[in-house]
Amino acid sequence: MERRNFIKISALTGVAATLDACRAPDKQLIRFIPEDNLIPGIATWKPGVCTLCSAGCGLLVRVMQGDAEVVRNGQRGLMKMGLAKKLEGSPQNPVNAGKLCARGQAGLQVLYHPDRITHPIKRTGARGSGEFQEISWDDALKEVVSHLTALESSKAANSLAFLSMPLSGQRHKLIESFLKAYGAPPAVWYEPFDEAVLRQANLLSFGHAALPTFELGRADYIISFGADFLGTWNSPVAQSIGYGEMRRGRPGRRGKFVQVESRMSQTGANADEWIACKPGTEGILALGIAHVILSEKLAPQGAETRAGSQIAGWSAGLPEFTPEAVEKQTGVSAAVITRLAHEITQSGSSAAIVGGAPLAQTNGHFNALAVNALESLVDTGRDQNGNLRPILGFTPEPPLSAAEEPAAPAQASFARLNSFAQSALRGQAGAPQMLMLNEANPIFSAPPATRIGEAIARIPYIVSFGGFIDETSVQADLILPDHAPLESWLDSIPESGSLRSMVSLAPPAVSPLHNTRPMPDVLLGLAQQLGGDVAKALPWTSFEAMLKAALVPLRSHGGSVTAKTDDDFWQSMQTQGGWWSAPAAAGSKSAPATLSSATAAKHAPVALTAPEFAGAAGDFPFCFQPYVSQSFGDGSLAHLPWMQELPDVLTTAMWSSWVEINPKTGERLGIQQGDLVEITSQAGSLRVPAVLSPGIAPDLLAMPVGQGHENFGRFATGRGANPLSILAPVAERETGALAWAATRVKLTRVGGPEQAKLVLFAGGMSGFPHEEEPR
Amino acid sequence: MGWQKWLLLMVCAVACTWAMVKAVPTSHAGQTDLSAHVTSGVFTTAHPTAAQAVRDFLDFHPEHPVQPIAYTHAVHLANGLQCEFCHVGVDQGPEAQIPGVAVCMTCHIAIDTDKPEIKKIAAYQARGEDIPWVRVYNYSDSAHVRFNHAAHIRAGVGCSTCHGDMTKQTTAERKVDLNMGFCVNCHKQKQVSVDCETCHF
Amino acid sequence: MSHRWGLVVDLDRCTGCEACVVACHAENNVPTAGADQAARGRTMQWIRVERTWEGDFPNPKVRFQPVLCQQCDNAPCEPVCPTYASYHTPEGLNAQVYNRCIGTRFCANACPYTVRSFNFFNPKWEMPLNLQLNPDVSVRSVGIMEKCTFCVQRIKSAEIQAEAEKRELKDGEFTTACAQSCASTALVFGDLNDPNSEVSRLASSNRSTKLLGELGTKPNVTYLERGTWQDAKNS
Amino acid sequence: MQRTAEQIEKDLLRPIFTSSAKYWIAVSIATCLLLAGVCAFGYQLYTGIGVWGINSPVFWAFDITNFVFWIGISHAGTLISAILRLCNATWRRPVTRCAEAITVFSILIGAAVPLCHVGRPWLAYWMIPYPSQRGIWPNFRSPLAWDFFAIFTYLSGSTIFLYLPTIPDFAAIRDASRGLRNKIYRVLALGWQGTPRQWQRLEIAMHIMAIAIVPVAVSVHTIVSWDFSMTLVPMWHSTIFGPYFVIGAIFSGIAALILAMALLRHFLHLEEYLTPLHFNNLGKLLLTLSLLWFYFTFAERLTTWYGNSPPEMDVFWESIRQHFAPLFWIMVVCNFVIPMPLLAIKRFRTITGTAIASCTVVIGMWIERFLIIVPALDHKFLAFSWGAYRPTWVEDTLMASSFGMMALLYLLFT
Repeated sequence: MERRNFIKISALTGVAATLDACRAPDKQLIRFIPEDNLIPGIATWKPGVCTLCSAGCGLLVRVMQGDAEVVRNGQRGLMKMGLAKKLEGSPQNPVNAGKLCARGQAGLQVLYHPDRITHPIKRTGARGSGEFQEISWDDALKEVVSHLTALESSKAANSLAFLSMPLSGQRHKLIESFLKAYGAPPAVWYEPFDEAVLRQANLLSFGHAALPTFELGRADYIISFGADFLGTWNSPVAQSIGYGEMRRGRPGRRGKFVQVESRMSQTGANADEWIACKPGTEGILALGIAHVILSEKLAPQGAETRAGSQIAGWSAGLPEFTPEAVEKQTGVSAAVITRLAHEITQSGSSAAIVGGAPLAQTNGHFNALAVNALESLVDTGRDQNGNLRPILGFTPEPPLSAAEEPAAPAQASFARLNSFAQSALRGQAGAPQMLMLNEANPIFSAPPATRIGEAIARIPYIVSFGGFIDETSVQADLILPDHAPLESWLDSIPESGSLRSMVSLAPPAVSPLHNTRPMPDVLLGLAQQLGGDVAKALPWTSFEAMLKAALVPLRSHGGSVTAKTDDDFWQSMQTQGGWWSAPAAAGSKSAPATLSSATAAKHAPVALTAPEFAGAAGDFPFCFQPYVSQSFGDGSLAHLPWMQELPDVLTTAMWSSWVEINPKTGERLGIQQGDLVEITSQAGSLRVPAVLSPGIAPDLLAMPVGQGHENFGRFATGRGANPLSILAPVAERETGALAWAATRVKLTRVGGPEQAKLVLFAGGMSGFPHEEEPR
Repeated sequence: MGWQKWLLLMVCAVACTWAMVKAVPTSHAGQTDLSAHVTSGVFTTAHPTAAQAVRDFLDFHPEHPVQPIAYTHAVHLANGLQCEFCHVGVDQGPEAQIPGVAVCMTCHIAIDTDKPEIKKIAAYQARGEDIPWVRVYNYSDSAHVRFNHAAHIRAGVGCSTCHGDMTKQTTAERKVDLNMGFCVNCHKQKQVSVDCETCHF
Repeated sequence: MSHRWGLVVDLDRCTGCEACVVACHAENNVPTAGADQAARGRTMQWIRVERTWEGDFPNPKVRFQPVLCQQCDNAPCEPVCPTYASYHTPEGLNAQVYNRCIGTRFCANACPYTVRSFNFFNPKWEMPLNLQLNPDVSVRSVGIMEKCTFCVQRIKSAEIQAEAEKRELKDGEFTTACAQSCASTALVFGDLNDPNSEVSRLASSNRSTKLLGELGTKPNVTYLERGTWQDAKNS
Repeated sequence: MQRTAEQIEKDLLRPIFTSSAKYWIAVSIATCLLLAGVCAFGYQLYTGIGVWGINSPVFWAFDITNFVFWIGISHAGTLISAILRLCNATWRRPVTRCAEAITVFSILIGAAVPLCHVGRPWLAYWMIPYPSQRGIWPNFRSPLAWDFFAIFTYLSGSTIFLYLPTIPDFAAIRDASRGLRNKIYRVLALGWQGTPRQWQRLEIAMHIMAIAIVPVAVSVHTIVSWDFSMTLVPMWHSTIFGPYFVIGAIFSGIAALILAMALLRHFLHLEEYLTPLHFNNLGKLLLTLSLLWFYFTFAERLTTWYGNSPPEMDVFWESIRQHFAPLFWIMVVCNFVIPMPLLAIKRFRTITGTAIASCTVVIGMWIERFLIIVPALDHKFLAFSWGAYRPTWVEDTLMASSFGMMALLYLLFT
């Protein structure tokens, strides 16, 4: 009898054990009353604005009802709410016309990222230790206000610094006017790859301190000098749309596309003809082509263009740029130069584009002006009526009452950052006492030689608005997490991509998941609490009110939105995702005048300038060229798993960083695919796997930017290396922009694939053992 | 006579398995419920417990789960309410809304406010909470079924075909065993597609 | 009229931007494998952009080619599946019925294009990343083979919509996620049975080829070969 | 000298009633291996088949290799004993029993492997055609479905084939034993009395089975080969796979048989019953098959090389020159270079000689299966998606345990 009981019991326990092994802690969450009444299973499409790069594409956000874990008045719970499920391009939007790039679509993961800061936090540990504790919004704001008032009362209002990624539209205006009213110096807008050089050059050449808009769809011949216009440069989606048209959009007409660069980019890979030229000599090549055109009188239109007048010896036909002379400097054969000149002028409408590495040389300004001059010479396409209608145009400013951009281009962000760092390091009167930080990450993306990290560490009090902990925001004393873009009011004024003047606008697509608050509202709130001039300058109670006040005046300018009343206008502008003017007709602001007008230049013509590099060619035999990553942009998207697992289209590498080496170079130095190599410059050194690529010059090393984060969420931290960390702080001569392609390095093999751990998509399994992931 | 001992052991084991599988309250509630699949902040398709897996494999569902509010379909339908009044969207799209506090209170702000169950609902609303209904009808995720209510209603399939006669039910009961055979038979009778990808994708 | 869904890939337009890859991940709940699994060759991509180098510096040539399930009319993956998890639908799709799949992986071996992805583990989404999951598409679990479905959920909802409005489907009324995101319009999706559809027009171009056509798999995906500047006139 | 029936009986039944320490050690080792395998499988079941080294594009590797290998081994018994029986080779008698046992057991293992290898083993029963509310049947166009039927038929067939001739022996044990054991053997003996009529019936039954089992055996491995040759995969898509696999199967089968016999002979001291004659004859068989195997391998490679279609040549060079070259040449050595002299030269065709030869052949044949599967998969048509394969401990364990299982079953059988 006892035995049987024993058996029963043992059986019971055994079965129980096997069955309820690995039981998960079942969480008992309360349910909140839904804030929106959506119909389950039916998708609603809401407008949005993509903020992941400066192009400012319009979005359609697919919103469906789902159960989300949210925080409402301090309590966690489940709520049926509209959830963004997919990002598509907005079909009406003139820039991206219903299309969206890979990075843009990954914006979804910014919203749902597991490492988002979900509530205000206050530093508890040492600076940069990453030890924070939760703090209520009220206390947090009180703290900020007290610091601000303290500064004011101690007559040190000018020692408030604001460091932010470049913003467009009303956010920009809000911050600037906040600082102005408070009495602080203007904000430090920082991005590692800014276009100051190009804007400066365009101002001189064409009278527009802005990025160009190319109507590639109409082009028969495109010659691009280093511009990755299909991948990362300027407005990639708009340009890709045009490129498709140029290729196969017009039956019987297929444009030719020539790419001039020293490392084959994704764009270059699509070129009909890819021309390798020595780094920094692109401008010389451009003038070489111009020389042939001028001397052989190939151009229908006179050479007396405004852009041309920026180049010394232009009117004389650029005597010193004979193909032979140019061949010596650029390494491109004279025959090719002559042929290009003929091809360009023979085809209907041609365009010359410059961007990327050529502008990031010490002579970037010269390169830009040179290519602009060539552009103005060859871009002589005509429309059906035979009127001159160039491919190049400029997006007119939207007719907003306030906040016109200054005609002169803003100072190069690198220069701004430098002076900011210097003043902080000098630490005398006027040195920043308090820093407001918004999504800029200079500690990661500025060359260490700028000592920006040190400078920021010197600042007594730092408030950060960013939604993520990164290398810079981890230094903050207080973090007031911003909403994710899809949770906030968005507006943007695209600088290029369409020839219509535009303002993109979108209300929040989803209600907030976490206990965060939008940065603009926080600033406005602070303004109210500070009172005085600040409150007067920013009278609005919410960012929405501010947007409305700023944008409703557009109603009088016609354009895409027509409405009886201001409120109707405001509503339909939201539903449409913005306002844009009627299509620009030929002869309007963007039309040929800018190209051909021979108005005298304010600026002395530039003569041939050769690039200079940091580091002697003897000790550092290779030019080092970081490039904007197709997946990570300037590195600010490295925390998104979709982007990490997106194979780089040329090397098929993912979840890692790499350096591209010409196979011959590899052979010479005994470096195999996937080996670990060390790259050393004057400024420092890093270790990274090698990828042998036929698309790069033997004397050049190229490396994508974006990996090598030390503190940027679970997916990016401790992965790969950061090429910006070994850049010498070289500046472009004219504009002071960061010459990120002007560093020389040396290369040595330090290990095999086992150490390098390069993950390639092509070829399946990598040839090295991997530690098992706990699952 | 040792073999009897072993037989007994076997019987016990089987019985226990069965008991466990039946006993453990199901937290399995369709694709959108987080608690179904959450293990330590990671959403995965793995079953949280072995019991869950067995239950899923044997396709067990609780016939009559206990609901937070002792709602009676019978009474409401008798009073002339239509299904889609509360279950919004059932005739427009794939899913049917499970009504929240707001829907109840549209009427019960005035009607039967003194009844205990109504008081409960009012209390929920006062706390800013919604009623944590337990889902009754659903396909297990491993069925990979995509069902569209609206299309079936348009085809003239009555609610009761799949949900039983609600006029005789208090809180919803799983009257009909919605296995694949059930669907396929109906599709065959009505001569509509029985292609797998009509429902499975 | 029954449909025959097809896709045209214009290699002359494709820029290798991989927007289609991310679009597919977002639309179809395709999980990310993570670095370790990726290194083991277990990334899941229903559409991938293949890149081939020809020639050396200074004249390297690169060719981008998006490769997805070719939805063959004569599919090698179908007859080998012992449970009918992989079979041919009346609309000419190679369906993959997840709940019927027992994971023999025979179809993936038989597929000459290697476009089938297998769930070696239960997929994971670090919360709240799971909120991005598309409710119209099942989330596949361990041991299941999956692949491009031509966004069948979009096809179905469009068909149901058209049925509700008692009308025929219009060309371009809906498209696949990859085609929708493709900025240079390299991907065009549509009904090959409709002679006036954009996709039929393109598929009949003189540049059109099939991937591994010599195997006789009769793909419903057509590739338009890259042209050159010279031959532009006669395209 | 003549041995009396009693003595023979005593000798042969000895192991059944008395078991040596060695025996138990062997059993325990085998059991451990088996258990290890079970644990490994449990782990795989719990975490997912990703704990294997398989990946995209190499979706099959050790699993199917083992499957083909064991099904191959299974051709030892039935075929041999059946053929030998049909052509009345008198020396065969002692051999048959071992052979048939090997057959049954290795089929069991071979059948178990595919069940473990699927992604969702708990649904493997969908391979069985049975009426369900779903109204779906297996896909009868799929070679895997054919496999299922072929193997099932072969299993049941060879079980009967093994069982029939054992009936008299069961009877013998029944009469010699008591207690529970007696009960069991009474059931198994089907009331055998040894009357002439029973003997005659048995003989007829055996003949029918012998004739029936040969085509089945041949078909089984032909069908297994169709798993590969029915696809488009380069180097799989081959017409000679049918006979190639059958030959390979018999080849490895006989090798396994010789090994088993050698071991039995050594451990159970059956020197008088398993004489050098048996090994000599089986050795000759093995020799023939080794030659045949070489011919087929050569022919297969030759046709590929001559056909010279690019995708096939990729695999071709991959397997004989590049990544898999070492394995390939080991295989050739094991299956041909070593066995040849050992078996061809009469002086070497001793028990040890044949045993060694069989040993290498068994190894070689396992490698052959591996080389058929993996190189083809990781060099499929599109070079972009080429891959590589490395087994994990789980796969190693499972393979080891399959051998463990074989050993265990065989030990328990003796």
